[in-house]
Amino acid sequence: MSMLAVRDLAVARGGMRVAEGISFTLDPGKALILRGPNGIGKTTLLRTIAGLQPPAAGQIETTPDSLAYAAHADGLKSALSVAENLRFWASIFGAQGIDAALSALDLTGLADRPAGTLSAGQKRRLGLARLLVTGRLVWLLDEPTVSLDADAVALFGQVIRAHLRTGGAALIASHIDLGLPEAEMLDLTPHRAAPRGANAVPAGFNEAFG
Amino acid sequence: MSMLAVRDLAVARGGMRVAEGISFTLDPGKALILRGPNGIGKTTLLRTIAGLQPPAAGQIETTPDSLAYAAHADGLKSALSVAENLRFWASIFGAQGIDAALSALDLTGLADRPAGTLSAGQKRRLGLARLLVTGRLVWLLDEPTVSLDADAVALFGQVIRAHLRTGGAALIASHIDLGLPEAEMLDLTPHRAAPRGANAVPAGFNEAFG
Amino acid sequence: MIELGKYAGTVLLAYGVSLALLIALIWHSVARNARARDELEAQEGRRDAR
Amino acid sequence: MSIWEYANPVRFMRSTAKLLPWVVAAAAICVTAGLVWGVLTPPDYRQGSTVKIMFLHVPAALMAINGWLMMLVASLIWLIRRHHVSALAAKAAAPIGAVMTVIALVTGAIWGQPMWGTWWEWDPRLTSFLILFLFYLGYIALWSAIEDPDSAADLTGVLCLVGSVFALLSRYAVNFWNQGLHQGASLSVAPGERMSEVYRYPLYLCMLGFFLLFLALLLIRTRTEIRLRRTAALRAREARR
Amino acid sequence: MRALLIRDLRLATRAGGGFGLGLAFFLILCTLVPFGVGPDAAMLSPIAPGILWVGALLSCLLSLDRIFALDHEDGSLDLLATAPIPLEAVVAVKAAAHWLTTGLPLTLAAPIFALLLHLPGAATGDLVLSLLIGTPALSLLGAFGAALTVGLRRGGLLLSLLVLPLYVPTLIFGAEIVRRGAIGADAASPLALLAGITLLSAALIPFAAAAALRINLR
Amino acid sequence: MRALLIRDLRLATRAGGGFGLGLAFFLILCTLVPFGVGPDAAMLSPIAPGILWVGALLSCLLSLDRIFALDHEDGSLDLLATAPIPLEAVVAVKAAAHWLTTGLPLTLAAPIFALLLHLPGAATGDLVLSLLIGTPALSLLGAFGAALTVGLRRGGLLLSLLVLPLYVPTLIFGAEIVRRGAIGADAASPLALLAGITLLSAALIPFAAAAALRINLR
Ligand code: HEM
Ligand SMILES: Nc1ncnc2c1ncn2[C@@H]1O[C@H](COP(=O)(O)OP(=O)(O)OP(=O)(O)O)[C@@H](O)[C@H]1O
Ligand SMILES: Nc1ncnc2c1ncn2[C@@H]1O[C@H](COP(=O)(O)OP(=O)(O)OP(=O)(O)O)[C@@H](O)[C@H]1O
Ligand SMILES: [Mg+2]
Ligand SMILES: [Mg+2]
Repeated sequence: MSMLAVRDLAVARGGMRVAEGISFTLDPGKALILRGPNGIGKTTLLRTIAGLQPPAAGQIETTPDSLAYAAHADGLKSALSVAENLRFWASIFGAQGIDAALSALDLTGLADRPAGTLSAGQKRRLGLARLLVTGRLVWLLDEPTVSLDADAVALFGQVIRAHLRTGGAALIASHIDLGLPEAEMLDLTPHRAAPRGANAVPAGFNEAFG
Repeated sequence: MSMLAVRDLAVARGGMRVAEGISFTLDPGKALILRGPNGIGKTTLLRTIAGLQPPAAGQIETTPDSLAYAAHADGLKSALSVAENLRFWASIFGAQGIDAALSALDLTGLADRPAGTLSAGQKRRLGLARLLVTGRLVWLLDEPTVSLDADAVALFGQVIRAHLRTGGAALIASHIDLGLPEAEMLDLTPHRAAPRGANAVPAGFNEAFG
Repeated sequence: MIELGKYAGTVLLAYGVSLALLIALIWHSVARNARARDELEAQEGRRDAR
Repeated sequence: MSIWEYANPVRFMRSTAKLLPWVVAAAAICVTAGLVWGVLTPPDYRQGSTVKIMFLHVPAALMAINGWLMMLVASLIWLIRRHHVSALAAKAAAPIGAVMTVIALVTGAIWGQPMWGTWWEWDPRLTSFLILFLFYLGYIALWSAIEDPDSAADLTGVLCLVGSVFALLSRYAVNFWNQGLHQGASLSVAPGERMSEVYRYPLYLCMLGFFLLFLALLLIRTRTEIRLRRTAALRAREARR
Repeated sequence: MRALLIRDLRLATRAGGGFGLGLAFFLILCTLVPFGVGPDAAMLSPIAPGILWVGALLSCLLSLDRIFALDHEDGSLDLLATAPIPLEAVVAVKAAAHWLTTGLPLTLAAPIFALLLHLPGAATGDLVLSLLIGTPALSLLGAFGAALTVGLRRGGLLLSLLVLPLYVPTLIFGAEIVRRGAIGADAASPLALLAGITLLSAALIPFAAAAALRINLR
Repeated sequence: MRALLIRDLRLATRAGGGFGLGLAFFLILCTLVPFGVGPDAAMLSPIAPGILWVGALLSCLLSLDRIFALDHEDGSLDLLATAPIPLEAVVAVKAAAHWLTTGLPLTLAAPIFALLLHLPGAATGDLVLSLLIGTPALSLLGAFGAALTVGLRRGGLLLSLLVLPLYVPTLIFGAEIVRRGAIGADAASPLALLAGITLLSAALIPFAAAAALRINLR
């Protein structure tokens, strides 16, 4: 059975549909990469699937509590140390140790540094380590490799592969090549809602008045 | 005589020197493009030259009141219209009309729209139109073509060329090709302060204690 | 013995509170100083180790 | 050698390391001796044994004001001559001054209970001490809110200057607002009112002791700040790698 | 849940967390009022209950934006909303953390501030008791206001306007308890009413605030 | 300079600018106090001068972060700092704009609020006069505080802590004028002192605030 199935989904942002007619399924051990130009609605789609906003149309089917979402922002507290930040999310998700996650993303040496003093790439690695302590099977990742250098991108590839091997799945929005040749691609460009101009479909409040 | 001369400049950010040993001169009619990877200190260099922060070492020579700085942020007020925004900066810099600037960046049709309703690229064009009403000769531009589409980049090239023809000069930080083959390049990569490691030079408060 | 009379409570309270505040301040200063010294030594040790 | 040489952190650390034990010892001796002498003084014919509070109250009040003055001077030195140690000294002085202010306020309040029959009175002297405490709080809060140490030193310096002007104005305003109960500066008042010698000498000793205590704490805390800065500088370098 | 509470408390007490600023603001307010009203104890004493309660309310108010705004800015709120604990519990825990770092210290320090305003000594117990019972309601109602305004750029003044009217009943009963205490009257009925308000807020507000948060997040 | 003043006034009065929120806050405060203190006119009347002045001061305080924070966020402040007008003038103009949108409306509306608090009618003129002379100092000192905290994430409560002690002399003289007016005494000397404070602030603060801004911009 697939872990996530999306059928004829339309997503809306700022009162307007941005993308529509999106359908795909995600099976265990598979990764799907979302592509498309800026503003096409990748972030919006991920947020909709994560349950942060309602879909404008269509269905999302998934097992409850199986999704882990990693956004553009990492949700780090700069006053807390790396270990404290990670331990917090671990106890929220009921996981036990954080050592495996720290070492998987090469953060062990930084465990006691306040998160505010990390460089952008290190922060991002900490944000990804959070995924490992959620224990969730389906990862929704929004541009996970932003500000990572080449070595860190390779590390990230390993982490993803390990996750897929253990029966996980991942939906990744990205502009760059992630070094995951086995992953499928989904280009959102053809799904742009009602191609510009006067017949754009309003959503939400505007729908009633449009 | 050159309009801007920088000699052996070192710039600092967050208590550490980021780039040093920078020297160049900028003559009328010339453009100089700054290059270098993220975090090398391009923005810091431009802010230092604009006088917003003191140099860590070295000299900057320039005629007073000859510089116009355009930052990452455009300084637009979303509640004011395009024309009101531009007229404000025009009167701050003592310029008269704004029509030439509006038409140069193809904003005439948008003059009465509140700036908050503009798209990112239109906002950026308005930010560039501000340069024209300053009447300043040396432009310091920080990634001026961010979020501009191809047509707008070409328009920007025309504006720069016109500025150079009338005796102006420009210092431009950019990651992408601006279509200005006549411009010189300055790569900051070799100027990275004390190439990594234990002998990085602290600046400011840290200098005395490091 | 020291003669405090009917104001014994007042005087003792004043001395007690003041000395407690002073001792807290001294303790805080000294402890923070010790912590800063240890951290600096650890940091310098790490640098010299390289 | 110019006196400014001591503003170099390394030299400051080296010379204060030698000086500090002596200051600490002198402070300990003077405070202990002064307070013991003070406690052993006979009760006053009017105030009874509560005069003994004076040996804490007056020196603390004195150092509360002088602490602010010291911060003002150190801030000026930093703003004009850019000596980093003086910026850190100003930072280090603030909590000491604040605690001294609290001691003056608390001992005053405890003293006021038997003397005036109330814990607190909006007397100008007391009120202006309360305001001084607020200024200390604001100064400390601003230091701890700003991350960049250079900006923090500059901004707190500017705050200290402006704050001093307005603290002075507040003093006059408060005097205008309410004429008070508190006694004047009795060490200097008219001969008839002069404080009895029995109290005067132990009081002098306590004042000296509190001054030395202030100095010792100031040195310790300044050294702490220098060490913290140096650690931060080394960390920043390490992060660069 | 416990982890969230501990994290919030830790953040509030670390540098830059703003713990203590609420107390300082309360102190300043209690200092300023006599400057306005005059130094006379006979004048200050009868208005002390009201001023103390209004002061507690205002210093609570000014720290409200800490409840959600920071978590929203750095993205934690998005992540918390997709975490396995219900958003209602998040609201309740965050309101509790706010109370522990604002309302509780205020309650404990109130007797000192009461001295400054010459509150009759007999009323000190009532002051502490009323604050202890009433300030949780302030934190809860404030969390609701903070949830409503979480996405806005400058929510501060708007937040005050939304929340202050909600605070009126709490203020009325709280100050009444202290005033009755000062004249030695029986304060049982306002006490019961105040406790009722707090319980009602505790029962209702988490749901309302969680709904507001869900809307602001999408 | 005139252009800057006009822009700031226009921004304050456009939607979302927050003009009027200060007045609303003042109104709420003036209604809350009787809830706290009790509705008795004999009780309210003597404290009215103080409450009105403290209220004016607080509602001024809450709009202070408007002075520089928004301009800092959207980058205008960087551009203004490199513009041909001195930063001192920018500070002065922005403080003036703040006064025109906060202090002046407050002054004009004060007689109405005075009625709510039963201020003796004879003192209304003094109230307006004292606010007219005193509120410019509040805006100037506030601009200084705003300049000090402009780069900070959550400057709000810290700003209050920094600015309120600076407000003490203004408050004392301002409230004293009204109190003297209420009992029919001569208020010339506090008036002169209040005017002196305003002039002193006008002379000093632009330089201090501009220095603070320069530090925060770098
Ligand atoms: C609660 C707050 C109080 C504060 C902040 C305060 C402040 C001060 C200050 C600043 C001084 C030093 C004056 C000088 O040497 O120029 C002083 C001295 C003194 N105070 Fe207080 N005072 C307080 C309460 C009281 C009370 C309640 C009494 C007793 C009735 C009292 C009695 C004295 C005496 C006897 C001196 C020493 C004489 C002198 O040097 O002026 N004070 N106080
Ligand atoms: N708050 C908002 N109000 C109105 N429109 C918005 C808002 N946020 C985003 N949009 C619009 O919604 C569309 C989709 O945005 P979204 O962030 O999903 O794009 P994206 O594909 O993730 O782009 P990117 O590659 O830049 O991350 C864009 O056209 C954007 O302009
Ligand atoms: N507030 C800050 N505190 C500490 N370090 C900072 C701060 N801001 C920037 N830096 C560091 O200063 C360095 C220079 O930053 P700068 O913004 O000048 O880079 P840049 O060349 O403009 O990069 P980009 O191409 O991303 O714009 C970077 O290494 C950055 O991490
Ligand atoms: Mg996106
Ligand atoms: Mg840059």
